[in-house]
Amino acid sequence: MLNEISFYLLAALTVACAVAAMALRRLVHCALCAAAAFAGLALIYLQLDAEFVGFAQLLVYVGAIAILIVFAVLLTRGEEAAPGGRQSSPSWISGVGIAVLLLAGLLLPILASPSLQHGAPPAPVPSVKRIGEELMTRYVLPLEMVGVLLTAALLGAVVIALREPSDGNLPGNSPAQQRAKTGEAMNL
Amino acid sequence: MMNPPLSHYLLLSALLFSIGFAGAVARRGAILVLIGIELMLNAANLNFIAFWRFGANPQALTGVMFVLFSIAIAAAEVAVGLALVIAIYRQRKTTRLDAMDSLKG
Amino acid sequence: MLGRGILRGLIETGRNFCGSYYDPARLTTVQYPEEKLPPQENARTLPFLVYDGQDPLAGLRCTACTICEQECPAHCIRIVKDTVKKPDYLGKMQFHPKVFDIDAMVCMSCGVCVEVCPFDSIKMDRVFELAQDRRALVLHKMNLAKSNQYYREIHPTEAAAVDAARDEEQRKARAKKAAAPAILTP
Amino acid sequence: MNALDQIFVSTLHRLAGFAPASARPLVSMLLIIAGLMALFGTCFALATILERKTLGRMQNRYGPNRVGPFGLFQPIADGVKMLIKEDIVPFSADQALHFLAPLVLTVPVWLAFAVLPFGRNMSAIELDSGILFFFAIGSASELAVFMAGWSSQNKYSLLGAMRAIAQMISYEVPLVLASVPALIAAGSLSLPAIVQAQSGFALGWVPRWNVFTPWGLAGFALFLIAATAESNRCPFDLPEGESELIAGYLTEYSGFKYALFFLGEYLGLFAVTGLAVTLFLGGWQAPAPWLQWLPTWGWFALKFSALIFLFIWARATLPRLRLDQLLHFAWKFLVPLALINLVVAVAWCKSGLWQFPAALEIRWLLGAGVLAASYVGLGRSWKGGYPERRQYNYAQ
Repeated sequence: MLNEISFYLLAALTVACAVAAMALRRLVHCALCAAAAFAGLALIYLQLDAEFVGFAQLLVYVGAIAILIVFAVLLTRGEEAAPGGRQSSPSWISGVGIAVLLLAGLLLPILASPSLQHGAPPAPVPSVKRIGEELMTRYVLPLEMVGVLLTAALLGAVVIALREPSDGNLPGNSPAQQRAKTGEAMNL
Repeated sequence: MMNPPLSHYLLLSALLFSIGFAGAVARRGAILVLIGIELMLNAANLNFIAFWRFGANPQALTGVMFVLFSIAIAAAEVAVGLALVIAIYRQRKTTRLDAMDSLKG
Repeated sequence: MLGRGILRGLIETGRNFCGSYYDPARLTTVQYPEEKLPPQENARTLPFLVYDGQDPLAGLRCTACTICEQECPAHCIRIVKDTVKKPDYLGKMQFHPKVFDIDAMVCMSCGVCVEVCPFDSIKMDRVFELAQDRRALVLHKMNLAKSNQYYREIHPTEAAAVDAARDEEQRKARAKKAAAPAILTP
Repeated sequence: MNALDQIFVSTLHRLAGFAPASARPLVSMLLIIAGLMALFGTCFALATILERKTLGRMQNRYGPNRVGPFGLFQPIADGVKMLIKEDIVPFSADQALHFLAPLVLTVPVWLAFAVLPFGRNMSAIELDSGILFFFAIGSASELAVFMAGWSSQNKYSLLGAMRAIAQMISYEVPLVLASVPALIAAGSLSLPAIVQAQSGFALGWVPRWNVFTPWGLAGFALFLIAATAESNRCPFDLPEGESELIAGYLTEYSGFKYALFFLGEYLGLFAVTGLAVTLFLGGWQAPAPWLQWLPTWGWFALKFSALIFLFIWARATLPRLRLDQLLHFAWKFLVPLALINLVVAVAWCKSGLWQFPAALEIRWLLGAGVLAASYVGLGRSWKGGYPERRQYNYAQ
């Protein structure tokens, strides 16, 4: 009984935060509601006895991705100062409409098929050792590839977001400074 | 200690997926589209874990493995995506997607 | 090697911590209200008027010459002369102040009045616990007057020098007086 | 297992016995929560006064001794002062976030205590991946710091929050990397298993704690440095340095919310100290065979307070680091050293199978040699490594 109440509660919390993340006007609030939705999902994983995944989700999404999103929102704050036009694209009605159609398309088979109604088998004994062994034996290649991918993403993100001297009129890039950087004498 | 049936988890993940999709499609801000995509990814992860938990043989940790790798890749994706958004913002002083139409014919 | 400076710093504070329990040099705080540091000899806060003998009013050395009033940079001294004259320690007839006020709020304890006073009648006091609940910080003659013994207590060397000079002058004046009548009588 | 050692566990079972059978797990969990909150609440109060007194003693002065005997009622006075003070919320502040930030900071920190083993079978929940839970909860506090900085809507608190987040993120990497060797040695993520792996005595009297192995010593030092940075304590307290940015992200907070932030900071320090004790100092293991009759939670408390004293000692001695030196130090010194430490730890565990006589001493010397060499090598590049002269274009 406890499991069902907790599931419905968490589901409601997650959906509410997800809707808020998509619908709120101010970006920072959206980002924080998204973090709350990720945390709610992590709790649902715990409720599903997927302990390791729940904590990994909490660590990666709430600990890292939420902060990344929030930093990105802060770095692009010029936007909010000039709130030109509405937050959503003009044809947002059709967007939401397609989403509702998509939802209906997903719901019908789920509700219709009988095989999905059965309850849960006994909880598997949580063992990080099994996950470790699996990672090191069957999934060792994907693990290495994900390592390479993460490094590539790290370097790529830094290179893309790095401030190039040739950027627009940023404080450190006015022509006077350019000459100063290139060492020409600035006769003040 | 009855667990809710599998279909409820699938309903939840479908709902989350459609919310993420609606946000990604309807909203104009680049960062909000990225958040929408994150939500869709999370909905997919929830499906994997639900099927692993309700599946016949939970000892085969395929679902869990899939979700672990998907989380790692999603983190990489967000990092690069946000770096792109920041680079574009620095160039054009806006993150509104419909303003980024310089490739349009 | 990185970290040597940090270790030396840690050792020093560690010795402070342990030393504070047995080594007085490593715990120098004086718990003020309970323990008090013996005040320095040349400490000075506010001026006070010196009187000889027992009666503060009669023995007051001040002769209301108002030099200190004029010289005081902060102009915090106010003197009103008395009309009747009284003999001073040399027997000369001198005026005495009827009113001698020092505004303690204004006085900056510079000690100029002490230097310019020809009669050694105003000296610098050492008391610093002046907090009070009333706003009356204009010190009148009555609260300014303090005995010479008190002066000798708080500034022993200075008081000794002043007393020696005064006794010298008294002796010379008495000797002159003893010699003077000889001239008048023949 | 003598009675004194299990006194808390037995009282818990006796108290939980009164509840009906069905609600027994719930009641015992509530009792544990109440006990932990009471314990660490008083620990917080004591820590504030002991910290100020120890700081005083290290600076040749007494420290607060006016309120109550030896100043022991000072935390009560501070608490009352905090509660009485008016809780000012700036007009332009983001009301909801401003209110939520202290809660989001303190609630996860309370959760972190659930997983620490305070004594023999005395940990609230024995999670199979306990340490991952601990780090996941620890990383939630950065979001709270951002909320505090952002919701005050003023330049200084946002800057302070940015600095605090940059510092906490860049020091979370060495923190996790420094704790991985202990997991490798114990072969499990659950904290009670890690403490169990450190039981027993090598050569008859040396306890088998991780800190007595080369990689354990280096890992312990790295862990402590990263822990001071994670909890924004002294050598790394730039985000709330009074001389820097008023009080960083705490500027716009007053009254009870300010006290909550302080509670959060101290609890974060306690949690990370508890983890350091569990990972490297053998949790509740006794240091010598003939000392094992003392209760196990007593040993945990002793080591815990020793580490807290070490943190206070560092605070009394070390000056504050500038932000770029701080990040420079984390990424260019701690992370490489932690990686080398990881390699040495794996080599140590793998070489456990050597059977020839002086195997232990040789392994020890090898490990210590590699770590010392890398420390001195990395240290040389760091010593006097002031960042290159910054060119101030306007100031010329």
